[in-house]
Amino acid sequence: MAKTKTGESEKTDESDVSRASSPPVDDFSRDELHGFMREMLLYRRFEEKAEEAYAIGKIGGFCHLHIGQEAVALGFIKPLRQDDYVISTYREHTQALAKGMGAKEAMAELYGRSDGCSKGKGGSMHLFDVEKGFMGGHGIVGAQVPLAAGFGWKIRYREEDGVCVCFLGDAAVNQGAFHEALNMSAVWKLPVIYVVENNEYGMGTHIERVSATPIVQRSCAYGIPGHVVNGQDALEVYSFTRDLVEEVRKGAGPQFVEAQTYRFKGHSMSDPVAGTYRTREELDAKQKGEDPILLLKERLFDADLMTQEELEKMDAEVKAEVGEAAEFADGSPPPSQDDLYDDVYAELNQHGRLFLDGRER
Amino acid sequence: MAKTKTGESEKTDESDVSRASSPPVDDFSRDELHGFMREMLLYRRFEEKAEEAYAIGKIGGFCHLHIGQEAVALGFIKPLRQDDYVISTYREHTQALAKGMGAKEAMAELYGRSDGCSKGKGGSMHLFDVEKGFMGGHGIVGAQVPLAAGFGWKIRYREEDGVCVCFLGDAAVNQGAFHEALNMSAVWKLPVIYVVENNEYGMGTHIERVSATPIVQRSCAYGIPGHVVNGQDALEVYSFTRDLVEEVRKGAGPQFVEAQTYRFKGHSMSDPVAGTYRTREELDAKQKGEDPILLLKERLFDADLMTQEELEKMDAEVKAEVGEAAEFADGSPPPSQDDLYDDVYAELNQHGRLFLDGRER
Amino acid sequence: MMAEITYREALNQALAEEMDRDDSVFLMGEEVAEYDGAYKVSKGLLERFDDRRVVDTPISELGFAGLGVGAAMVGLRPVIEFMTFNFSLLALDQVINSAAKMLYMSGGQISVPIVFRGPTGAALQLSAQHSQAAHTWYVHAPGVKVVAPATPADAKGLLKAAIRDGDPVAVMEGELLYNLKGEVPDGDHVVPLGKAEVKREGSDVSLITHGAPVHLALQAAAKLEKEGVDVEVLDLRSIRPLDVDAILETVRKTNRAVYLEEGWPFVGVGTQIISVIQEEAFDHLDAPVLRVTQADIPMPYAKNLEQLAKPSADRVVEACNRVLYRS
Amino acid sequence: MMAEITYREALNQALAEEMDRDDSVFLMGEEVAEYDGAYKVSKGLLERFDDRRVVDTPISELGFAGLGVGAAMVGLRPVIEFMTFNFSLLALDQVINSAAKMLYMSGGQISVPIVFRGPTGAALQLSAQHSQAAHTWYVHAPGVKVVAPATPADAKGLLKAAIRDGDPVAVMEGELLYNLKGEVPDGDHVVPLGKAEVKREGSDVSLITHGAPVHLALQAAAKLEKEGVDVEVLDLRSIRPLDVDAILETVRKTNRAVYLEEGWPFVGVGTQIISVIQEEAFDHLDAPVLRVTQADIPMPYAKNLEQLAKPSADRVVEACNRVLYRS
Ligand SMILES: Cc1ncc(C[n+]2csc(CCOP(=O)(O)OP(=O)(O)O)c2C)c(N)n1
Ligand SMILES: Cc1ncc(C[n+]2csc(CCOP(=O)(O)OP(=O)(O)O)c2C)c(N)n1
Ligand SMILES: [Mg+2]
Ligand SMILES: [Mg+2]
Repeated sequence: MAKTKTGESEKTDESDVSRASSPPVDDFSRDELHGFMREMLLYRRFEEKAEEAYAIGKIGGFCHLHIGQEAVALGFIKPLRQDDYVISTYREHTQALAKGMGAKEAMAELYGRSDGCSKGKGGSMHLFDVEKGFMGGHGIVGAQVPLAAGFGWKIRYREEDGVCVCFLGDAAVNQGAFHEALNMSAVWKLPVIYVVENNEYGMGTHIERVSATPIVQRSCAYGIPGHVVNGQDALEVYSFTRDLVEEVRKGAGPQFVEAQTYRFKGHSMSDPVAGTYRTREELDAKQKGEDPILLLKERLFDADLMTQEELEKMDAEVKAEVGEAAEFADGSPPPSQDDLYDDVYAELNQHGRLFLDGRER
Repeated sequence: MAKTKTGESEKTDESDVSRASSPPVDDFSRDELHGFMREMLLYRRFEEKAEEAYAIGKIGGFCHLHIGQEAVALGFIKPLRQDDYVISTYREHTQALAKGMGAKEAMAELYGRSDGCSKGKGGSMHLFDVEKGFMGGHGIVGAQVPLAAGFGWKIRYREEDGVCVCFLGDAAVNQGAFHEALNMSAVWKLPVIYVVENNEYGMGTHIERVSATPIVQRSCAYGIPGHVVNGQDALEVYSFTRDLVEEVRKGAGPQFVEAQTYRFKGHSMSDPVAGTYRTREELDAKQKGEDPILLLKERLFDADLMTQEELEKMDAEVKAEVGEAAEFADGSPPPSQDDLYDDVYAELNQHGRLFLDGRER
Repeated sequence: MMAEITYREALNQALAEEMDRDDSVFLMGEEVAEYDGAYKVSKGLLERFDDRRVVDTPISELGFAGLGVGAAMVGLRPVIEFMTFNFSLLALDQVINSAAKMLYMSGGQISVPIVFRGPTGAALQLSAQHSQAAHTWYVHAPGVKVVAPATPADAKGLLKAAIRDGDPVAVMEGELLYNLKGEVPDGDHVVPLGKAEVKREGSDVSLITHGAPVHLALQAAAKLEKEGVDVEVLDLRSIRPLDVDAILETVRKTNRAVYLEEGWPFVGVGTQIISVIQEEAFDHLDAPVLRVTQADIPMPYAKNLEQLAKPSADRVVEACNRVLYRS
Repeated sequence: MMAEITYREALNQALAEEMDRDDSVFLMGEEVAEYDGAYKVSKGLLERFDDRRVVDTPISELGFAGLGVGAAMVGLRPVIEFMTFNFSLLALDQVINSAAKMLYMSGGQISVPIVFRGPTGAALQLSAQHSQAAHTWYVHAPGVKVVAPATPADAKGLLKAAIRDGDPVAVMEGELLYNLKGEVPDGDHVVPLGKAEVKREGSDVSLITHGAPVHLALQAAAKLEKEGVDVEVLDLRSIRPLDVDAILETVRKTNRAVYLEEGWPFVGVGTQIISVIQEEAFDHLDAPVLRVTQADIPMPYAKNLEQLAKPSADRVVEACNRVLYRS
């Protein structure tokens, strides 16, 4: 059953909004279900490893963990094809993994090493894997939304049947870029699924302090269908997305989804996990009752589709994989100094000077 | 009765939207009604004079006429107090007059003369009269919307009971600034009435080609009450606004109004009046059936509240006033060259150089 | 062979030819399709191509600039028209933070072959918000290229080069140039980015400029000729890449230079050129390099003030005389 | 009397004191209230004042910058915090087209006494989109004033002056300076806009800079002292208004200058300073003025590349040596 929050449901104009519901486990094969669990464990362990590495200075800068929100990545991305596009924010590690980026290249990027997916030039906020259709990793709140519309534009322009999934945060809906892109998507019927990961906070600000209406209501202004899903229920998100993607492939046009979720860690590594803008109790309750991995585990255990031993084995495998990724990252050399000026321009023109700093390169 | 357009009404989500209706003429005194007529004639004749002056090179640059939309200016502004704020676009001549700017200062500004309201520095797009609460005259589409929110913010900050009326065009709703300002207005319950003058076109683009939903539907995203008024019916706009302003004074928060209207002239002086993006027939029909001055005239004549002679006398007076304004403008000297560098900064600091062009001033 | 056409037609030809050549090129912006463009640069293109290739947008500069960047990231070649570059301040975040940085932050995976084009600089009496030169805001960030054609031939040739280039290129046109006529070579006329052109040879002083003021420079040079001063006029054409060699060459030849531009002085393009000159040709300078720019004020509406605020031939003459110590 | 406090505390004091002094002053921005500010500059202000005076906003930079401009137009004195100036590119239209031009286009009727403040420049490994200096974009347009305090005393004094000023002032802080400690005079310490400060006297070469790199300049000067080179360090503090007298004075004294800045070179602030120097002190220059800037590239994430891309003391030393023809 879709998660409904008190307060929100009253304010929501229900007419245009669909609420997803959780499918029975037997909609999925055992293998599929095990695959889902393994994926989410991988995301979780990957980020826990990143957290460790950050603490000892192997990772620098901003690092935003997605822990608690894994089901959103899994459910919205796994139903996609490789040639579909995914684009996201600075909180994109797990989404990159979900779209097929190797844990090694991802971790090496966090470490700022030459074997990182972006050669160490992008870092945690700018993971890219074009081959896999993972289009980044963007740091300006809301700026990825028009880019997503551009991918949708290209799909339509080329008369392809791909789709683009664009992730954004709940606080990003207040950016002008969001508004402009959604309107254009509606006017041109672009095949883009906008997924707001509503984790209730933009940094330390609760969504209700900066938005006058529930997130899902934002799409009414553009006539874009709005949907609400329980972002903690992997199966719900997955089955909802699988169906929605097919509709969009067939020409249903843009879609707007509020995925109700929660972030278990601080906004970034420097942000306290709880105690200031949210209470420890609130966090504890969420971690106990709404951990997407625990929720899936319960359902699988209840249905006798997974045993404790299987889970432990899986977790050990995943941990080993993540450990290897960290070793790989650690062993990867930093980018060569000779690369400093590479990748600024794709084309070095025959005439004139492009770099005006007077330095040798 | 409110004007309803086919097509739009089907798409509109009616639930949150109010539609104004036209009051009987006897809601108004004879003097009031004559006053309305005189005002609208003034706006019309003023702009016709400007058109003439433009043709002979007395006015330069961009000049956007409001002809056809006069009832919107009258009806939304006349119910206001002097200390209420009005802010608008580059198509603001009649609104400036409605808020109390003298025709002389307005015309002199169009002529670029020193007695213009903005000393000749602003021109047609930048009429300002702070004393009268007319806050411009802004040329970047949508940019006045956050400014209006700022006026509303100040009213709330000072615990005053003023209101701000902010005019924008139908095409301006697709600007990010609009979105951001409306959301903030809703969150902070600012006393601002946003009036979209829906004249169906942004330059040569019909609104339906660039907006997926009817204008009034835009406010649903912010939970701001939406209203539709027939912008050609002066009495409807006036009585609607009079009531709404009182509600806003009492704390009703932001309001969003779609005023359905039509522009009788080209977008600016260089734009053909019809024949390209709209047909001559469409224009003719509007001019015949929806001229706000003719519509008011009919009602007054029908109710025996005005005679042809009275109207002609009034028109002659107004023409004389406008003629004087043009003479005044023509006789006003151009700004002094000595003023070139004035008004760039309010405060010339004691130290350092503010102007870096190396020129003498 | 040459044909005499307007700057507007030259741009139009460039667009049409490139769209013919490459299906991934499309034009998007406000009023570009059904209205034929606010300044009619795209006249007839909707008819010749269709509404897939020539696209009217909502007034959403940030949004459609970003949409264009997205489309370029996945292999299209968008030409984004800003009705004027004044409005593109709204889109600057997408130009700088997305277009300019994408290739670098993706470790070389994603190039952004996009063109942003439209008029910039002051036209006539359009007042403060509609009269400014946008060059500084665009050239500051590495990752963007910027050109400023002054003639029909360069308009065509540089726009074609910009469309073919693999990076974001801003093509800054002059509103007052659209009606200017000039000879344009027939056929596939491409002017490479990064090549300045000596528009007039001279030996006494180098007058360096870009964009619309090239014509003012030539006027001033004609005036100075009568005074016996032989001015070399160098048109940068491209601002980034910058033809430093051409700049140094003319300065080494005349030993004196004036920079003329239509924009504001504070960190104007001229400051960069001066920095290059004095860094690399210091010993060749017989006088400081002076600048003639717009007055350091928002543009006034009144005709007389506007004229005063804009660079004038007289002020260029005066600056040239000053670097020649003739006044 | 002096107290040693951090740059962050100094800004906090300035805000608190000005808000105490004048009820029309309020602080608005993302996370400034309940979260005490992303960088804790506004710590405790919500408690001390209230949510009328200290206001958390949605992530709507263009919108709340514009709202602030509107509020300033009608008599309030908003202090708008950009979480960082990187995000203020989104708001630039309101800064330039509304704030900077309002007084002029209204013929002197409407002044806009607003402060835009926040950190700018690169911190540590924040990568391309979060590491850039915004000065050039702000100083280009007349109508805006820009200051860049480098010390706690200047942070307090310039922010207070900015809040009291009648025009839009951008106060560009340094993220890496917030923890810097320094002496700040007690009481109503105001540093006038437009006054540079010699941070170190010297006779051989003038090292001119603004903002965070002042400290790098002092480091480099210390290194050079060991080599027997006596460097004068001039901290501009204000970029607009610009203390041209102080610039000319130091250059006339040493006859050599280097400009150091954290931003990109192309039309960086240094190009303007060079232009002024060579226009007005040409005959005093014994060498070209060199610049040390960020590499002309988007900022890379990897630590080693980032270090290479940023200006370093070694590069400053090298530039000083070069203008002294010592290398
Ligand atoms: C335009 C812009 N403004 C501000 C920031 C700083 N910032 C980074 S993340 C963030 C909060 C975003 O919250 P939300 O959209 O809910 O996403 P979440 O972090 O919760 O995933 C802010 C304010 C930014 N990166 N870009
Ligand atoms: C940001 C911006 N983009 C483009 C323009 C050019 N422009 C001026 S008016 C206009 C059309 C506006 O239409 P609408 O909002 O419907 O107002 P109307 O002119 O019909 O009153 C355009 C595109 C501008 N001034 N500002
Ligand atoms: Mg959030
Ligand atoms: Mg319109």
